[in-house]
Amino acid sequence: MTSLEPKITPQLVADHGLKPDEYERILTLIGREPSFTELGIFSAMWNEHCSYKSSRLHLKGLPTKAPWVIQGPGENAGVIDIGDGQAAVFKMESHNHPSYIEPYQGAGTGVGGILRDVFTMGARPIAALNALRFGDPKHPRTRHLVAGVVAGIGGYGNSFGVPTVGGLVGFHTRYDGNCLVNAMAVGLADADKIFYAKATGVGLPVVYLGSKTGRDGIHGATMASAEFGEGAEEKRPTVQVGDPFAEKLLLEACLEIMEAGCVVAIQDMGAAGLTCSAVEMGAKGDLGIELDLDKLPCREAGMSAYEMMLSESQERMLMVIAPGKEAQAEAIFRKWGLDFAIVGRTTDTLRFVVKHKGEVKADLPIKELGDEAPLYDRPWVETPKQQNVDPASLEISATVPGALERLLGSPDFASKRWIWEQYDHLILNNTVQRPGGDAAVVRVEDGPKGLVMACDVTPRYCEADPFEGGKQAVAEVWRNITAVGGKPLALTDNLNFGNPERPEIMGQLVGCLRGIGAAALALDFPVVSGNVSLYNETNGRAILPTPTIGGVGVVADVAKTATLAFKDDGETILVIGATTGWLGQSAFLSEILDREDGAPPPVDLALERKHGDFVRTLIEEGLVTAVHDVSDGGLLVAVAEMAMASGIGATLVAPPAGMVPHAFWFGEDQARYIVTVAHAKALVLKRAETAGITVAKLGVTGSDRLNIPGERPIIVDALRERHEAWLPIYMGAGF
Amino acid sequence: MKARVLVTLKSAVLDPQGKAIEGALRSLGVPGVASVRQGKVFDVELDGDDKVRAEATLKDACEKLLANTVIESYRIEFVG
Amino acid sequence: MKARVLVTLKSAVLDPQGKAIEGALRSLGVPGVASVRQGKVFDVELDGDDKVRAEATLKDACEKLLANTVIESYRIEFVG
Amino acid sequence: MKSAVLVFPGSNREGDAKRALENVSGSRVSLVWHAETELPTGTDLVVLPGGFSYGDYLRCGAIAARASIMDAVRAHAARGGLVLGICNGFQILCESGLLPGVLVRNARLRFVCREALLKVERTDTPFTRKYAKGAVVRYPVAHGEGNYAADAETLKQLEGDGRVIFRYVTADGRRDDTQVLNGAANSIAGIASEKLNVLGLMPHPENHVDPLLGPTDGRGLFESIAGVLEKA
Ligand SMILES: Nc1ncnc2c1ncn2[C@@H]1O[C@H](COP(=O)(O)OP(=O)(O)O)[C@@H](O)[C@H]1O
Ligand SMILES: [Mg+2]
Repeated sequence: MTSLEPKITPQLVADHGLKPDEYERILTLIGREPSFTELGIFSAMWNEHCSYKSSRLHLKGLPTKAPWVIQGPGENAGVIDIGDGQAAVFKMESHNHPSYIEPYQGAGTGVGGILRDVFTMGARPIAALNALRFGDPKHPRTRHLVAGVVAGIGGYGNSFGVPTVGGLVGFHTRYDGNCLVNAMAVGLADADKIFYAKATGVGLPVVYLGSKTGRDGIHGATMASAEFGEGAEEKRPTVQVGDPFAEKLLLEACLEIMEAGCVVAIQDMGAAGLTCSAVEMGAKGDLGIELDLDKLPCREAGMSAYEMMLSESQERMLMVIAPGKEAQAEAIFRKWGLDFAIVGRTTDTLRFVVKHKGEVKADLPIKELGDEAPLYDRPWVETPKQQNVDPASLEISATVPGALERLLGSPDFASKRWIWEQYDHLILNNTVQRPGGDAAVVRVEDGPKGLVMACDVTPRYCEADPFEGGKQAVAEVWRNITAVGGKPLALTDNLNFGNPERPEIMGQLVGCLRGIGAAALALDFPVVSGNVSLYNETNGRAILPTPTIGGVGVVADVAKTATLAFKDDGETILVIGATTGWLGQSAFLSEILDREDGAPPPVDLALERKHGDFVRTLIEEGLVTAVHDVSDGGLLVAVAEMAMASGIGATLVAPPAGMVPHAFWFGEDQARYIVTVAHAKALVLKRAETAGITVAKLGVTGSDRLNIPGERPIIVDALRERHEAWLPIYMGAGF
Repeated sequence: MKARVLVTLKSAVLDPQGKAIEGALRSLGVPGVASVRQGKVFDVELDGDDKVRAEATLKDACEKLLANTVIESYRIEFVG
Repeated sequence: MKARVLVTLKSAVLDPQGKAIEGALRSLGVPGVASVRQGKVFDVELDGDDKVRAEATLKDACEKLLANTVIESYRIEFVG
Repeated sequence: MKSAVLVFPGSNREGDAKRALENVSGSRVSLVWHAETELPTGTDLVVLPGGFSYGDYLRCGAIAARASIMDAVRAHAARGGLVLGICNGFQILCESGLLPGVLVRNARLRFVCREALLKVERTDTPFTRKYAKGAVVRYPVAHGEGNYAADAETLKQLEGDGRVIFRYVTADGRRDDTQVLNGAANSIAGIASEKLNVLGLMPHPENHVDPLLGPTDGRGLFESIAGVLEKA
């Protein structure tokens, strides 16, 4: 059956990213040598990206349940109940490697992929976010990557018609050879109309929908699971080109045929394309699938079965159509100008059979393709703990205002307006809080309910202490959602790490996952979806461990959300949570003193919860006028952000006696928020006292500058100018 | 000196624009068009008239900016 | 049959992309480029091999869709 | 008042336009598919919404401008019916010959989504009568190809006939052609047909009608239309 196909040699097996023992496993499983097409299918199913062979064991420890979770990990996206019969459907996914090779198309198809994951489940995407990490701004490739990735994300999302409402952007030399592009999408569906991949019913048509299949991205999933070497350039021909227009049509057509009751099961074709989607539909439903590749809509002539099975052409879907509904489904697809073809059927054989030109190209046990994928308990070592940094031991020449100005003008803190102005963040007319705040708020239909979304992680913390760093990432997202008044409901994660075959890297993954799990549990913030991206390293140098967390929460009335801008002169500024002046792994240490060391701030999850719940209640009751969480950069950066957003300055208190001023202003103690109060000041203080919550007065709003006792005044407008300047100037120098 | 640079998508790369144009021509009743692929053309005016140098300059321009060599190929032509 | 359609901006029309490219080439240190104007090229595959008919078809395609004749002019070339 | 919002493959702000119209005018709005050949009987206002019809491929608005519904729109406009093209709708109107000129890539070649300040140049049009003369309003823009271009003669004629309805201005309300966010000739953000019944503009009044989401300066445009049609 393999007359025209290459012979299976150890080299060919290795080229497919399969280790000798993995190949042995294949031989045992099927009792014979696989055909070339079958080898391709195994390589797609068993690579890191699809099988999670290095991470699966550790992912099992994550809390995934809550009364409001409708669907946890295991489907295209997670689903949560947001009340009133509605559900939010969301997930985050990486497109790191393709974006490094071709930033515009790589990032664009990343957005396309995650949007598809969401509407595959029957949800209309209502918001998108993205978490981006680039190398040192001085690295010759960085500017090109920033320009391309941002244009690619905008190019896809804007055309598709989803508002891109939030995200994060960071720079660090450890991403020089591997940028990170993590895209998140959030959709809205009726809670009782969610669609799944699980096929049911024997003899039903398997239908192919969307764009035609070309030779794009063959081996893309394998690429995502391999470390970059000097030869990265050679992997170029696999680049996929996104077609947001086709995706928009696919969205409308899919939602229309779902509404018409035509769909039994649906699965998008993402990584590893037709192979992964067909196998998943069958395996989940305990059914076999038989495909006839002669029917497959192809863009190019002479494509082989191997190529068709592994193509990663974008904007495609696979569905099992309800009996007797083919004609209706086809009419809807034709109306939208999309391809529609019956390419196979479900069977009761539990075999995955692929036919092409009268030959059987593959005949494999369908369940085992997924279930029997290798599972590794890779050796790992714990990251050694570091001592905290004693502020008194530091030699600091920068003044407090000088350090603030430098921080706010540095790549990580500088305004990202240049980026989010390239994203349509207003379309659909529901964006209540635009980019630039703690979390995005998007009204649900005509309101008053809204969804609150944020994503975050502090890789420096994760590198120094994976467990605390993992906790902190979850806590910070939870805090961001809380700071606008949202009730955090569930999270999605995107675990970006280096080569898991190295025990130190595996130790980072294990540590971060434990931290994420502990925080998710303590904060009632379960994990409902996610994605793992490993082998992010070049020539043996790994990225910083970067477990990006994306969170979704709900707010009952979008009119009652809080924003971070100061509202008026003469209001009291309070800080909730204790300040010890923790400088280990702080932005201050890294940016001003050029050292990245020490232990990161520990996260007290009980305190996080207590403080967050307190702040949320204050917002709900309208007792606070502005709210901002305190994260990297510490108190003074947070206050400055509140001032810059409003143009209103403040007169601040002196640091407590005995504390190094820089540690007070720039320390990164967790579980803190800054709030302003007007008439309700006494009541808020009383409430805090009753609840046993540490609150300190930080100052009073007013004037056009920030006044700190004993320091020169900082003009808010000048600070804002500096804050806004870095990115446009940096990008302006290039194309 | 005048030159023309043609930048076209490599043959296996999807061309969404070409595809949309094919569809539009069909629905406008223009018959007999089997396929369309869209590319870019740059009409470049160069200083001097040293063709060898001009060619080198344009090659440099293509590699650095005009073409995305990951998915596109380019051709340099001299006009007149 | 293969044909190529070139669509270029009329000379009086402003070309922001060409302008931006000129600037970018300068800042990338590509010397000697006096001006750049960007246009489009369509590689069209046509049924049959009647050149006269093909030319008529393409002219029709240009007038109806491929060129905005208010600002663009077009040229049809046959390849090979 | 009866309005029809057209839907082309790739349109994506049709819902925003419909919602804004319904919100401001209180009347029901129908969506009309591009492949139709007739507008619903009694249509007073046709809206060509924002979005990326046909992916903005070839030239923005080019393929949509040749849709079959566009003949009906031309006939409607010729009868003096109101036509409003927003963003991609403006691009379609230019491509279809209902308005002169063309919209090309932004001068900085980047998509831009932000609030823009616009001077309302005329208040004696069906679209702007509710604004004060010389008012400066704030609408958001969200486009990559909003750079209005036309030959010198066309520009002269547009200016001479007073057909520039909206113009980008700086924060202090001045016109500065060197500072336009997209590079548009004469800082043009919106123009009208000779009879002032067809308006095309790049900014999105429909995204500024709800106080929860930001300024509400866009309401004036929809109130103007509703007022005109009420009287008629
Ligand atoms: N880090 C993770 N945490 C939780 N769930 C995860 C994680 N990584 C992957 N998953 C879940 O595993 C399933 C498979 O993920 P993936 O292969 O990325 O899906 P897809 O093929 O749709 O892109 C999804 O349900 C996803 O949510
Ligand atoms: Mg999926």
